[in-house]
Amino acid sequence: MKLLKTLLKSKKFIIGLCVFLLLLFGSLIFTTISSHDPAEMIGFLYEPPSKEHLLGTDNFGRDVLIELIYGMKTSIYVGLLSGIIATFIGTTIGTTAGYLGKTIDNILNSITNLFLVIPSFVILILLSVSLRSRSLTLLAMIIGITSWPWTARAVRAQTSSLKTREHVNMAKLNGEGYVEIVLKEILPYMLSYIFMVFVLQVASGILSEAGLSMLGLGPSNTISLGKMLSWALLYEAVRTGAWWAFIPPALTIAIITFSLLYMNTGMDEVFNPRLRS
Amino acid sequence: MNRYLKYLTGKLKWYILTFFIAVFLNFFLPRFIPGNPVSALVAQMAGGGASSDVLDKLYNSYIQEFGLDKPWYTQFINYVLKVFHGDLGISFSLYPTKVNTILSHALPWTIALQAPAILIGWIIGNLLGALAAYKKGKFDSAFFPLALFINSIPYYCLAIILLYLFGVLLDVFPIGGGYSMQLIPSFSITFLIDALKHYLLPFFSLILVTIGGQAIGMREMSIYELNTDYVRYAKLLGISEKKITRYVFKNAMLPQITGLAISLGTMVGGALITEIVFSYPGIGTWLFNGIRQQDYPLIQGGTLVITMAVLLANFLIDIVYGIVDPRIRMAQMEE
Amino acid sequence: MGKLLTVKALKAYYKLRLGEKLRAVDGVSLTLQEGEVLGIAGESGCGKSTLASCLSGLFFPPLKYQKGNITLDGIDIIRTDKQTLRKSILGKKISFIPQSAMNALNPTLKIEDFVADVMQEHEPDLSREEAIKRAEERLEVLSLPKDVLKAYPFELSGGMKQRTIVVLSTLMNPEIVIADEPTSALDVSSQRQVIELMKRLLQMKITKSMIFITHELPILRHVADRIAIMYAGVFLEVGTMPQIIFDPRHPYTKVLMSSIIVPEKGMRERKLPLITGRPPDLRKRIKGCRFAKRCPYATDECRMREPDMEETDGRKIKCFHPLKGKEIKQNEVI
Amino acid sequence: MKLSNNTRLEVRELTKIFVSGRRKITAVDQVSFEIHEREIVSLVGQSGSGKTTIAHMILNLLKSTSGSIIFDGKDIKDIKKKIYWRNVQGIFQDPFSSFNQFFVVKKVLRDSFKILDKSFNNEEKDKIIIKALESVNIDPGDVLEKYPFELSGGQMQRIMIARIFIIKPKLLIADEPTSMIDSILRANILKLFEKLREKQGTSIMFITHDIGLAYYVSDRIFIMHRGKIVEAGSAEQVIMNPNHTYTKGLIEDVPTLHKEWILTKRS
Repeated sequence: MKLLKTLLKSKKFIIGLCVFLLLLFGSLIFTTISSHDPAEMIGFLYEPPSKEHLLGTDNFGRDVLIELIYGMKTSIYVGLLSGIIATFIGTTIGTTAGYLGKTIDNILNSITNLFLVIPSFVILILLSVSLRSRSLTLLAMIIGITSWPWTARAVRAQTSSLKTREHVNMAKLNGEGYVEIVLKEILPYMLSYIFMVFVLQVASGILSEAGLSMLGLGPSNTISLGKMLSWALLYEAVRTGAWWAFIPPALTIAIITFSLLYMNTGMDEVFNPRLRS
Repeated sequence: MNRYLKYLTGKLKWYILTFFIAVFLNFFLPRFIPGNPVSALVAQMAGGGASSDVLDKLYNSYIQEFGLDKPWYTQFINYVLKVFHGDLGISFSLYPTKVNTILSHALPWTIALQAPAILIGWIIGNLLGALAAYKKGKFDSAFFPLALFINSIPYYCLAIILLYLFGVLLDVFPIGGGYSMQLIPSFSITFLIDALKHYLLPFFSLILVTIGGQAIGMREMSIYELNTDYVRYAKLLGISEKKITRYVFKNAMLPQITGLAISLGTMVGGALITEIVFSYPGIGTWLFNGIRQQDYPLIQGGTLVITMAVLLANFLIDIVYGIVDPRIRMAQMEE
Repeated sequence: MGKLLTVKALKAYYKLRLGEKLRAVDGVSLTLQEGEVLGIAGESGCGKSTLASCLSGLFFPPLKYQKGNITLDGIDIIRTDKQTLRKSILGKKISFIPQSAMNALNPTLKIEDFVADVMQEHEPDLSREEAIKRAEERLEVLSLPKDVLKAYPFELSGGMKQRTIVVLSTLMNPEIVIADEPTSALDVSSQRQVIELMKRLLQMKITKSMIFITHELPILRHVADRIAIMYAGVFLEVGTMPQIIFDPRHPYTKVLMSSIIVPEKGMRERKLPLITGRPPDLRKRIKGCRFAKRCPYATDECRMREPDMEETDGRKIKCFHPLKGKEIKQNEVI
Repeated sequence: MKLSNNTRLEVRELTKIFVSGRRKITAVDQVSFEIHEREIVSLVGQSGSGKTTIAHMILNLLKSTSGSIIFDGKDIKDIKKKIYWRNVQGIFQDPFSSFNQFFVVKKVLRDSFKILDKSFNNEEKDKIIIKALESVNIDPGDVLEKYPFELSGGQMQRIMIARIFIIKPKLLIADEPTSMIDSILRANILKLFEKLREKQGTSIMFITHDIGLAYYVSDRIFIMHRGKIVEAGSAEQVIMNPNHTYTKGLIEDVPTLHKEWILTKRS
């Protein structure tokens, strides 16, 4: 509650949040009530924007605007799910390693460092290559599984400093166990930080999906913003000047990530007042 | 110095272990691919007209050639041995070209594209970031959101937009490739000018993103440093702004150096998609081709080169950073 | 003995996030004579450190100047332009020993490089070598090891670092040194060494006067000539060291003095004063005497009107009902 | 003061070695002492002397490397932690970080019932909490629904002592309990420790760097230096007639009101 109240003081956070929620709910509501099939070919190849098709058609003669809205939904879905997975894994590993210390810490820390050094995009490519069919959820899981190490490292550092706090000792003297202490005495102190990390993970999940899609490793049988870009490149939209096929998805990705980063900046200013000059 | 060496060998051991695990992943993951890439390859090579007898023979010879008939651990050992001899195998899709050959032709293009963009972008970005932190006020409040916006446009989106604006709409730059099709790579003036024309657009798309990211990082570090106790004490002793700025800049710079080393390390794999957008003949474009044609020697080779570059860069960071920052040097010695 | 430093009705506040003002220094006047050590004592949050940093005339944000004058050797510090202040006053006429010694030095700069920077700032013609040589001589005079110059800050122990800072701050022979809790992070033996070093600088006339800010009264007993007691942004009592330590008149000073616990004879039999409550919130306007709420002698008058600072017997007291009596009675409980 | 000679806690050759990488640091080195029933002792040392490590080992928050701690005749290794903590409790230096800042005082105090063997419903708990707060001179209505950051350091430390009035342990380890509290409020806190002993017969061990404080409150004092206890004895004897050179130097370094402190002739 206190957290929320302080956050609402930040203009940057509110602007970022509003833009993000607008895009999320806009696409959710549209895709539920509309009867359009985004894969339906309703016109010829690369028809320029017109009254019927506000953003024209793509290489298969599909309506770009409708694709864009569906693509936005999938991209945000992948981002949120991978963000949740990455944040969850990172926080669990980080708190366990940081709190328990010793051998368990050594093992978990080595694993984390390993994942930090081997570029996650490489693992992402190798994993995606190994899968013939890539559903959205599977893709989001893979992205989540490859992007937790930074979170784990930071959470571990914070946990090992928080666990020496006196209220943690107090909780021990009250007879509380490991899980209770982590949940009650340590996690609340990192909540703001974890939330910030989560927002960043969502943004990076969206970018990873788009990147993979452009490498030809995107989700199967689904429209995403990255796949729209990938089609536009493969089918010469750029060369033929069909700007409506790639500028809108590119800008949409940029706006989503910008809104998330702006939220993050706002939170950073609220939680780390030192940055306010 | 002895202890420093000890520290370094310790680090080295760790990197070697990491390398082995990376090789293992690299070898193993693509083997999960359902279906048999060789049959796809054979079908592709033979076209539609060959008899099943011919296809079978071709199939078996490929299986043997790539060693796919042996158990996986034998394949793995062979793979590791080959990797250590610098042999990354033979490409499926461009049979019988060696993966080494493909990648060694691609690598210079990637590095030539990335290294200058990272270095120059890093310098400009850091200067701008420090300036924003130092000037504050109007400059900062105009500069910061702009930098943040540029930084949050994914680099490949920016690439596409630039490509369209300057390549198609204004038609001042070529829209793809590293050089014109009709030219043969050489060190002639015509070729170099042509290559430069192809170079500028991808270069700008990369440098803009680097500037944005570095500037934000540097601004934050500088603001942090400007609020430290040592800056206040220096001010109280009458030290000039100029000197204090120098202190702050140096200390804020140290983490940025790591940033530079990391970007240089991830350089090989850092702009795969920019290359794809511009059909630039670097690692990214080849990896893209490999993925589309399920050419896994090529995919493995590409990802391995990327991983090795990152490991190497990280190791270099450990060495250099230990020398540059006295605090770290001390901490390392004590370990 | 002339007046070196005069502060008149100084007010400064911190600008808080929601536009609130925290009036940390709320009308302080003081004078510092040449050759004198003035102690400023008070508990955490009373504004004593803020007062110290005001004296530099720099007002680091979010601290803001509101009112009043600071005059040093006839120079109006607040209205002097920043360049002159920096070049000819800070570090040269008036110098500071900061509270957070642990972080007061640039971690990536060797002490000798900082020495050169400080001295060349005030004597542009000085070469680096000469500056370092002078610093070496200074260390020798004070019988401190010369090799600290070659060290990085993190290579020094806490006590050594603080002594180094004392030397750095006095390199230019400043007339006034302002020491803000210079020993509060140190153990007792380092504390004593730092304070002895500061005393020696005064005796050798390297520095002329000092303002010593601390919450530890037993230290002031040995260091200060005069003591000012600060509470909630103002001085409540100012007098000579013996007056304040052994014969306090303001009820707050009295409570403060009788709360002192030191390892000496009779201490175990002494009864300590039991008082509760906390100082007023400096974000709000305070009506009446600032100590009234906790003061056992407070009357309605105290709660309604703030007393003025009045001078009697060479001491100043801000109280309607000052206490009388000469010695601290051992068993007196307020 | 009636002192019984029954030993409450006995520490025998207690040692703690911290290992970090290849370096070994002996924080506590073969320390032995005992604390009697209803006794107040102080363990005095400078930072890094190992005094807090001892406190953590006695509180069973940290395992010793060797040696033993015997409580009421039983090695604490053989006592269930929950049962041990019913009998041995702690108060720490920083009242601000002793509280979980996300919970109100009522919740913090209710949590302390977890260690007791009897179960209480919230109503019963609150009755006991109110009584405990009154024992430490705090108006319950003032604090129960408040968050730690709305309270002063002195209030919080008194609430921590109220927690001890609830648990009623036989031994209390107080690690620098007044070092972050304004000196004019210190007496309040010290008075409460005295009350704990009078009312509940609690033995108290102060861990402190403040020699004056140790002298003022303790029956006996142990002086610690580099992991070892260099001098032990009654407060009067250790402080007024120290034997060990380290103790002598330490006491000399503390400024008092009536003895000259600065040796200006030293050069």
